[in-house]
Amino acid sequence: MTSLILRTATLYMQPILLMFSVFLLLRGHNEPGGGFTGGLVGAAAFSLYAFAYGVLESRRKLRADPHTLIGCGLLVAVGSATIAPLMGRPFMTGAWWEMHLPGFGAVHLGTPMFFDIGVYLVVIGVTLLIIYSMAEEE
Amino acid sequence: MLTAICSGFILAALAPWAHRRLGDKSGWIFSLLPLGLFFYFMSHIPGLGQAAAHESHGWIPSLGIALSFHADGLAILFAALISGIGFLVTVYSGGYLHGHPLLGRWYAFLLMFMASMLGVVLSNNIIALFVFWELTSLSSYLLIGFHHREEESRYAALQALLVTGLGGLAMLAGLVMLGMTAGTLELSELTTRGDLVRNQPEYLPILILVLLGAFTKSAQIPFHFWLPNAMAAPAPASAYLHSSTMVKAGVFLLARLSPALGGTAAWTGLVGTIGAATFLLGAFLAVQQHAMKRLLAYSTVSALGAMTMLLGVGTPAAVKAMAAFCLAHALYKAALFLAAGAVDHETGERDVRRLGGLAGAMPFTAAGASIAALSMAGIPLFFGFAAKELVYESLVHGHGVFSIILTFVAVASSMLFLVVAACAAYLPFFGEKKQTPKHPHEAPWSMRLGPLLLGFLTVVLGVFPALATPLLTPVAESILGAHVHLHLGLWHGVSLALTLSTVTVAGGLAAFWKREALYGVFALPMRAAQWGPARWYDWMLQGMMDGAKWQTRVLQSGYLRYYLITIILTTVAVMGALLITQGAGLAAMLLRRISATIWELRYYEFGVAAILVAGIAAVVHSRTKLAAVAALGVVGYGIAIVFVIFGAPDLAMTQFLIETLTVILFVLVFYHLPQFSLRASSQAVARNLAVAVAFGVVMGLLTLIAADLRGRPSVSQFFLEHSYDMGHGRNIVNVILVDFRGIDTMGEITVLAVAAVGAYSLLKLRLGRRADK
Amino acid sequence: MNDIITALLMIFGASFMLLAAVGVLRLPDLFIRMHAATKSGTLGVSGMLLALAVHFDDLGVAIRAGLAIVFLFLTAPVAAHFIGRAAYIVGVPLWEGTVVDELRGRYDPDTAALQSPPEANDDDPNMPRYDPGI
Amino acid sequence: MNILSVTVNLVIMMLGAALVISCIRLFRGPTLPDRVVALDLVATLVVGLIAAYAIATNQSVFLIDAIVLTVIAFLGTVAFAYYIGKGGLP
Repeated sequence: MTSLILRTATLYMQPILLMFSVFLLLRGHNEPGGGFTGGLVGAAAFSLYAFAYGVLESRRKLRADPHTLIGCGLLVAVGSATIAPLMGRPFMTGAWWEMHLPGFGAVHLGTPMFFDIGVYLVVIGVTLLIIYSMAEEE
Repeated sequence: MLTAICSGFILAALAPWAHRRLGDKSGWIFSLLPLGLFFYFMSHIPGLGQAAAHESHGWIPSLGIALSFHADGLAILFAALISGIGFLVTVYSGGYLHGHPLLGRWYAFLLMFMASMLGVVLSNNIIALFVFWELTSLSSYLLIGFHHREEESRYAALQALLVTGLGGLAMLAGLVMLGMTAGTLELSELTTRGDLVRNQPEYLPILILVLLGAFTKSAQIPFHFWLPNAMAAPAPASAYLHSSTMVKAGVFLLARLSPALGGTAAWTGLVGTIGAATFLLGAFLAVQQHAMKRLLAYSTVSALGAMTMLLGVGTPAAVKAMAAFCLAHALYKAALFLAAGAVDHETGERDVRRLGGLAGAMPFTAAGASIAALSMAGIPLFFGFAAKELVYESLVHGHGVFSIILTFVAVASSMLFLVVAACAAYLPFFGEKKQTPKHPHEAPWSMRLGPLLLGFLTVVLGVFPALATPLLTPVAESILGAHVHLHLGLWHGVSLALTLSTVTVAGGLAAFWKREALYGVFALPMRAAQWGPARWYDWMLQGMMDGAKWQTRVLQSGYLRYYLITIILTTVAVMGALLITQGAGLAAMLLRRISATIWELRYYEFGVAAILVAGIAAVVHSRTKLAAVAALGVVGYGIAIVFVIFGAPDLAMTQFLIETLTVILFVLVFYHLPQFSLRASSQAVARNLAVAVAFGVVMGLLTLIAADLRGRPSVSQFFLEHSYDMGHGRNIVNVILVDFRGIDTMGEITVLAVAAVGAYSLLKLRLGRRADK
Repeated sequence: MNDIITALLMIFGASFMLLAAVGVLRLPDLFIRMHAATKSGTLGVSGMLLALAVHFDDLGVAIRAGLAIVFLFLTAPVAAHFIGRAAYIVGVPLWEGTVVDELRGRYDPDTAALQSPPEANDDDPNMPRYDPGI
Repeated sequence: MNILSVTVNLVIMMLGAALVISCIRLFRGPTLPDRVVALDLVATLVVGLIAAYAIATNQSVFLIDAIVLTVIAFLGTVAFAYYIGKGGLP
């Protein structure tokens, strides 16, 4: 029971939503946003796609399986936390690097950023795993 | 010494594998280790010119727990007993369990037991002692339950484990308290701080707890019932554990701690009386028994009672008597058990009344058993006599009514000992020949060695008791802490002790002669004994099981709502109780809070509160599930507005997102759920209403109190200052989430992942079921 | 000057939203109520957002407000359509005073697919006649 | 009493009233779609409230919440519609 109009709307809405979710993720450190909220918006985007085109289509669009998303998320989070001990500091202390990308000027890259990405992936994975397994329960 | 103990454990680990390699001669080869240990310990006897060996290895330095060993006189006596009898038993089990498929495993358990027993007697740190103590209980469980196919041995093994285990638990508490009050866990220092411990208020609880551990292990009244049941174990185990070594661990502990805990009225009272009671009752029960091993088991209980009683008396003479009695008892009881095992192995018959005239068929076993029985009866020229003389001397020289009673108890019990000895040795081997299931013939050499060697030792020490002095004097010295002169002579001249001995022998023989009449007289009390501690144990066990079943039935009703109600009601009860107790302060605080903040409230906060209440009313009122979900949506948006009003954009955003995703999940779930009506019975609605109101009130009060707490300086100040310079971020909430409290977030995402996988598998499970329906 | 415009826009937006709420409450059946909710509701919110943009007169905020309005204009009709269609298929009763129901008989009940109306032959009795006179 | 603060309070009261009215519809709505429409309207009203509050407190940070809410409210309605369309019970 999907309507053509919804499908075309999703075609436009989904990319915007995904951009918005990544936007929320990356600005998380200074303004409201962050891995958790970004992840939820990402999950909302894909569930919208599932409503419009059905779960199988949405899974294909997601390319990665939710399980692997959760796994990578945890891996990234733990990985970013173990960088500090490698540099001799206690577990999980933030390590920051100053980089001057041509386009953006001074960019602060830090391990908490990767940790946030880890959280982002886990949240998307978890939400989509439950929604997909529920939705395809025919 | 650590290597000695570890070697036991290592060989135990290798035993099953080695047994498959070595085949039949494994028994002899394994026994080389205990033999080696025996000579090693004998060379360490403190008296022979060098001080007690001491060794210490750090284990948990922060708690003061170390694997420290101290081989003083008492330890050496026991270590020698353990390794010596260990050697005989290992050889013996080679013959007894010949061809048994699990013999390798048996050796493993046996050696593990020997090593842990050595650990108990040698260790100087009370916590290390406790660890080895529990290991002995464990290995005794494994040994008793060796014939695990038989229900009886499983029951006996569990009973032994439970009784000694619970006792061990109490003892641990006592030892820890002792360690704290005395300030040290090392026994060597502990014994010097006896006065400090004795007049501490905690002295009595420590004493009771430690005694619990010792009494359960040494099968004193009322914890004695597990020992006779433990006879379900194969004969070598009964001979080794339940006669000479393991059950003496309790007595050993009392001896070890008597300098620290002994000497007070409580010690003499408790240990003395219970020891005497066990001494008498054990002998009394032993006489009634007809199965050979149970006969010996009860006499062991009574012998342990005797040793405990002597330690309770605590005079130097009593301690010397205890040391001698301990050695004598180990020698003759092990020999008798091994002989009983041999008889059972060869003839397949256990009941003494249906056995007779086996001496012809089994000369060596008969010889060993009869020597041991004579020593047990206390006949001169055998070591048992010398030990009993010392016991009588120590009791006779005591003063006051208490020692007179003890003397009577000793004499009566010794008479019964003689009867038991006669039943155990004279009846089966001499008298007329009776038909037995298996045609009797002499046991193989490995099973003859034990009784013969022990019998030989009993005779040698009996004729030249002075030989045992170098072994026993350091034992008494280590217990009393002072130099002591032990005179073990064959002849002490005509003295009251000697007359008592002759009276005992005469009385014993008479009692044995008329034992049929004796059974009649004791029949009534025996029926009373049925309601004794063994029955209490069964009641307790059964009661516990029924209690658990009832509790599961009540709590695990299978309905989610009952689980929720239980959880909520317990929270309400606990919190409510707390709130009520501080009632007065609470009311004042509430008033102060309301009056202070009522004016600051802006009108739209009232608006939002109204919307929330309306939403909740809609949820409760709605008839269909989806209508409730829609109303819940309004409540969610209301809360989000509250976050916005109080300036928390992050939270508001998350609240919106969660709100919508919950709606999506509800929609998907309800699509699959069967349509059960929302209409609950009015009685259920009333109950739910009451629970909800109570929970609401309590939570409301809690939030008010929490908001009012000004105890500790709030942590937000720290985050405000350091959020940017340390966390490189202005959004404090996120910096906290990701950097300062990153560990919590890591925990949360892991929990999220686990929850998701859990939900996923549950869903797939249901699918699976539907597929194969 | 700035404040006045913001105030005006806000009043404009709020009044339309109030109108929408009243419409949703008072109008007789679902489909008519949806008109109120989507049309005047969206108009009201865009008014408020414009007011916001004017109030802060900062480019970043203006772009974000504009983005919000675009989202609104994109999502509201689609949502209304989807809910309306689902409601119609499920058979939510129309208002008794409905004059024309062009969709009657067009939806095939199970596949919910919409057939385009047959060439308008006049003599088809159930074909609704559109009578400008009423 | 500058004009802006007066209008803001007025607007918030109007939106409050609108909220209450749509809650009534949600409370009474005979069929589920009515409630869904009411919920959608409540969402738009909340966006309006956020905008008004942002103006009142002169903080533009709340705009992100408004955007998130507009997008997400749409999703809620779609979910409900999906359920109704799939023959869910009313």
